[in-house]
Amino acid sequence: MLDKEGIAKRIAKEIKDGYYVNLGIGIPTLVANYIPEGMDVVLQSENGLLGIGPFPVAGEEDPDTINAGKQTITMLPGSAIFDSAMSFGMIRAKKVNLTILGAMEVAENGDIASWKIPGKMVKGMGGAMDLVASAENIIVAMQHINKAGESKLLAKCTLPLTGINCVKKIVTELAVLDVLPEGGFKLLERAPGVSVEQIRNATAGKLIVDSDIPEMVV
Amino acid sequence: MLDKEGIAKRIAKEIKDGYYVNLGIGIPTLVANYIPEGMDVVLQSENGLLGIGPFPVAGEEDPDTINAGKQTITMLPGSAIFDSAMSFGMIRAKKVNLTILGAMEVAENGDIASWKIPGKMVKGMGGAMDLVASAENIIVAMQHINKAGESKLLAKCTLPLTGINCVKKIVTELAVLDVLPEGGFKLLERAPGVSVEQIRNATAGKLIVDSDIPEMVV
Amino acid sequence: MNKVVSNADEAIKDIEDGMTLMLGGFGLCGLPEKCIAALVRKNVKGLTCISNNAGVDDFGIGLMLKKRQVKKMISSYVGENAEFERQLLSGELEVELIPQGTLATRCMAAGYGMPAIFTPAGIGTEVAEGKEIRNFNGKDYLMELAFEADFAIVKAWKGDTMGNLVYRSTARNFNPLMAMAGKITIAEVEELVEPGELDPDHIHTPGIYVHRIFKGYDYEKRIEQRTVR
Amino acid sequence: MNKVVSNADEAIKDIEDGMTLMLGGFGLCGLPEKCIAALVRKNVKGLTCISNNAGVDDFGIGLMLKKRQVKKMISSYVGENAEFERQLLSGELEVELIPQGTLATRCMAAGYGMPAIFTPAGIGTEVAEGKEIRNFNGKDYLMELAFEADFAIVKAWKGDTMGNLVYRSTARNFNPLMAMAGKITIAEVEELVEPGELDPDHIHTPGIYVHRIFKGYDYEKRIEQRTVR
Repeated sequence: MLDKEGIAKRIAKEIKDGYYVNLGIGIPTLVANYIPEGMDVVLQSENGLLGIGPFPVAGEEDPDTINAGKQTITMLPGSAIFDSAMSFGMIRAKKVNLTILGAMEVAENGDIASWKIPGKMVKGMGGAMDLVASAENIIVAMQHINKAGESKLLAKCTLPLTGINCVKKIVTELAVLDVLPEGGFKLLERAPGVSVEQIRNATAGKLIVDSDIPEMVV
Repeated sequence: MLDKEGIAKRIAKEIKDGYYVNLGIGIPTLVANYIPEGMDVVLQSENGLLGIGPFPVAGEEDPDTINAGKQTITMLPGSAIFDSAMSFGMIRAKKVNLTILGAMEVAENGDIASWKIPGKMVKGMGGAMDLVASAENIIVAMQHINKAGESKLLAKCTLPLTGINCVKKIVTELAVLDVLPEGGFKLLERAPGVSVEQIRNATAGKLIVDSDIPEMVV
Repeated sequence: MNKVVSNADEAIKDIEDGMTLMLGGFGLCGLPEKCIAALVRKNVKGLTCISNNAGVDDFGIGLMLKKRQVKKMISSYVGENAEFERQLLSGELEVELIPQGTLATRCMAAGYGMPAIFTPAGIGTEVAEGKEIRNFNGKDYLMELAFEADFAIVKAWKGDTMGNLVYRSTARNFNPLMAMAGKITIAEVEELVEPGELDPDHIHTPGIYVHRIFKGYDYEKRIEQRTVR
Repeated sequence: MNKVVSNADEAIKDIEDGMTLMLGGFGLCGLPEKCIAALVRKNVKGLTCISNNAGVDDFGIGLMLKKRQVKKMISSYVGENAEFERQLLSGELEVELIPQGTLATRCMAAGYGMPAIFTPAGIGTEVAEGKEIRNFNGKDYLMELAFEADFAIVKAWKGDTMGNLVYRSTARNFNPLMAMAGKITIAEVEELVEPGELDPDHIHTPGIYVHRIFKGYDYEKRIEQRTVR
C-alpha cells in the first residue's frame, strides 16, 4: 500500500521530458518533488505562471508569488507570468501536456466528481472544470476508498460532476488503473503488498483484470 | 471652400479634452496637427499603440514604430503598446471616444463605403469595418465630390459597404453635416465662401436645411 | 488625462447600494485591499461581487461578508471562509460558482467587446444547466455571456497618472482582465509615477481602460498559505 | 526544453506544399523576414497564408507571391503591391479579405481554445455573407471561427531557449496572437538569451506556445513609409 508520497512518486513516472504539467492541490502538488533529475518539465500554475520552483527558504516568502493552492512558491529561470485568461487559454488550447488532479469519485466512463457535496461542502470548482474539459491527458491521484470506507471508483458518480468522459488514468494507494474508452477500470499495477483481490474489493465500478498484474515499481 | 488642412482643422474642433481618438489614413491623419494646445488627447493607432507622437526627426526613424498607415512615428510619454487583438478589443468595447475616417461614399442613413471598387480596386478594409461597427462617435472626413464630379453624399451607397447606420457627422471641403438618426444630411455649417446652393448641388442625398446656416469658423 | 484621485475613499465615493463590482486578486494575492477597506467603511450594501475568491474571515472580501454588504458572490472557489459558508448554507448569501477559466474569459470578453464566448468547461455538469450548448468540430461547448460590472476594482504594482498599469508576479491574475471590463475602473497601486516612467512595451493594462488611480500606502499583502522549504 | 534550431531553413524544413501558414507582422513591421526568405528558397508551393498584409513587391510575402508560391491569401489590407493586384484581378490568386480586428481575434481564439468569437465588424456588408448573425442586447454580431494553421511564423525582438518571447514597440502587432495559434510555432528573434535573462513579468508570449526558435542575423527591417518631421 502506498502513502501519499508513494502515489506522487508513482505518478511522477508518467511525466515525460519536455512536458508542460498542471498539478492540482493535494497529492498532485507532491509530484513535483519526484520529477527525475535532468528531465526538463515545466509546471503550470493556473493562477498565471509557467515555471513553478520549490517553496522559498524561510524569510524569502513573496506574497505576490503563489501557486494555485495559495502557497508561497519560487519561480525557476525561464518562468513566465500571465493573466488568468491566458492561463486557461493555454489549457483550453491543449498546450498543457498532462494534468494531475484529485477527485472524490471517478466513474468507469471517465466522469469525475471533485467539487461539491450537496448540503455539506461547497468550496467551488476553481479551475478543475476547465482542466478536465480540455486536457487530453488526465491522471487522477486519490485514495481508493473514502473516509466512510466507500469505494471512490464507481459505476456512476453520485456527487455533482466536474467533467465527463475525461479521466484517462488513476493512481491510488492500492493500484494504477486505466479508464478504458469503452468503460471500465483496467488494472495495470498493484501497489507493493496489495493483492488483486484487495483491489477488487475496493473497487465498486467494473474492474478489468486481463492477465497477471505486476507489482508496481516505485 | 476648405483644403485638406482646413477640413482637418475643422474636425479638430470636435475633439474634447480627455478623448481617446482613432485617426484613419489620409485627411484624418492631419487632424493630429490641429489639436488645441493644452488639450489632453491620446491618439490610438490600431496596429497597437496608444499615444502617437509626431513624425520622427530625420535619422531617428524606427522601423519597429509605425502607425496604421505604415508611417514612421514617435511615441509620447505615457504611451502603451499592445497586440492587435487588444487594440480591436478596446475599439469593440467602445473605449475609443472618437473615430475619424475617410470614405468613398456616405448614405443619408449613415451607411459608409470605403474599401472596394468592384473590378477596379481592392485594397481591403483594414480596420475600418471594425471601427465603424463599434464606434459610437464617427466623423467622416472626405471630399464632397469625387474625381468624376459625382456627389459622395448619397441617398444610398452604390459601392460595397464598410458598415451600416454608423456615420454621425461629415466634414467636407464645403460643409459640416450631421447624419440624422431618422435619415438625411442636416447641414450645420458652410465652408467660408460657400453658399447653401452650392452644397445642395453637390449633395445627391436628402439635404436638410433648417434655418440660417452659419459660415464655419476654422 | 490625469486620472489621479487622492485615496480609496474618493475613488469609491459613487459606488452605491445594489451595484455590481468586479474585484481583482487570486486568494489574497493581488487584492485591492485599500478599496475593500474603503467599501467596508462606506458600508455600501446589497452588492454583487464578481471575484475569483471570497477572501478569508478577516481579510479581503471576507471583511465585506462579515458586515453583510454582499448580496451575491460570483466566484470559482470560496473555501477558507467559515462566515461565508455559514451565510451560504443559511441562504443569506446568494452564490454563483463558475469555473475559473470561464470567470476569467467572461471578464476578458467584456473588455474586448465580445458579448459571449464558448468554452467546454462545465459540459455535462450542473454549470451547463439552462445554457446553450453548441458543437464545433465534434466537441461540445457552452456559450457563456460577457460580464457587466458597474465598477471594476484592481490592484497593480505600478501605475502612471494616465492609468497605465504594471502588475507584479502572480499578483497579476484576474486584475488586467477586470480592469478592462468595468464601466468605471479603479486602480490602486503601490507606486504612482509620471507618464513616460513606465516602458510602453511592458504595460499590462493600457490607461484607456482605467478611469481612476491612486497610490495606496502600507500594503499588508497577507499570505494565505505560508510555505517554506 | 531547448527549442533552439540553427537557422530559418532548419526551422521551416517540414513545411510542405499546400499547408496553411500564419505570418506575423503589420505591413513590413515585425515581419519574420528570415523565415520568408527560407520559404522562398525552399520554393514550397500552394500555400494558404494568413497575414494582415501581403508585403510589397520586393519584400515580405510579396517575395513569395512573385514566385507564385501562394494559392490563397487571407488578409485585411493588401494595397501597396502591384504583382498582388495583378494575380488577384487575373484570378491566379485566391483572396479572402476580412476585417483586421476579426483577423486578430480569430488568431487569438485559436490560441485560447475558443472555437468561435462574436464581432459586429462586417454586419450589413459582404463580409457577413453566409455567416451566422446573432443578436445580443439589441446589437447584431457575426460569429467568426477560430483560425487553424499548420505553422505560425512570428518575429520577436528577444527570446530565450525555452521559447519565451518579447516584442518591441509596434512590431508586436499580430505576432503574439499568431504565436499562440499555430499547431507548430516558429519564432525568429534578434537576440536569443538563456532562461532567466528575460523578466517573467514582461514576457509577451510564454514558451509553452513556441516550438522552435532561432536567432536571425542582419535584419533588414525595411521601412514602408519613411516619414519625418
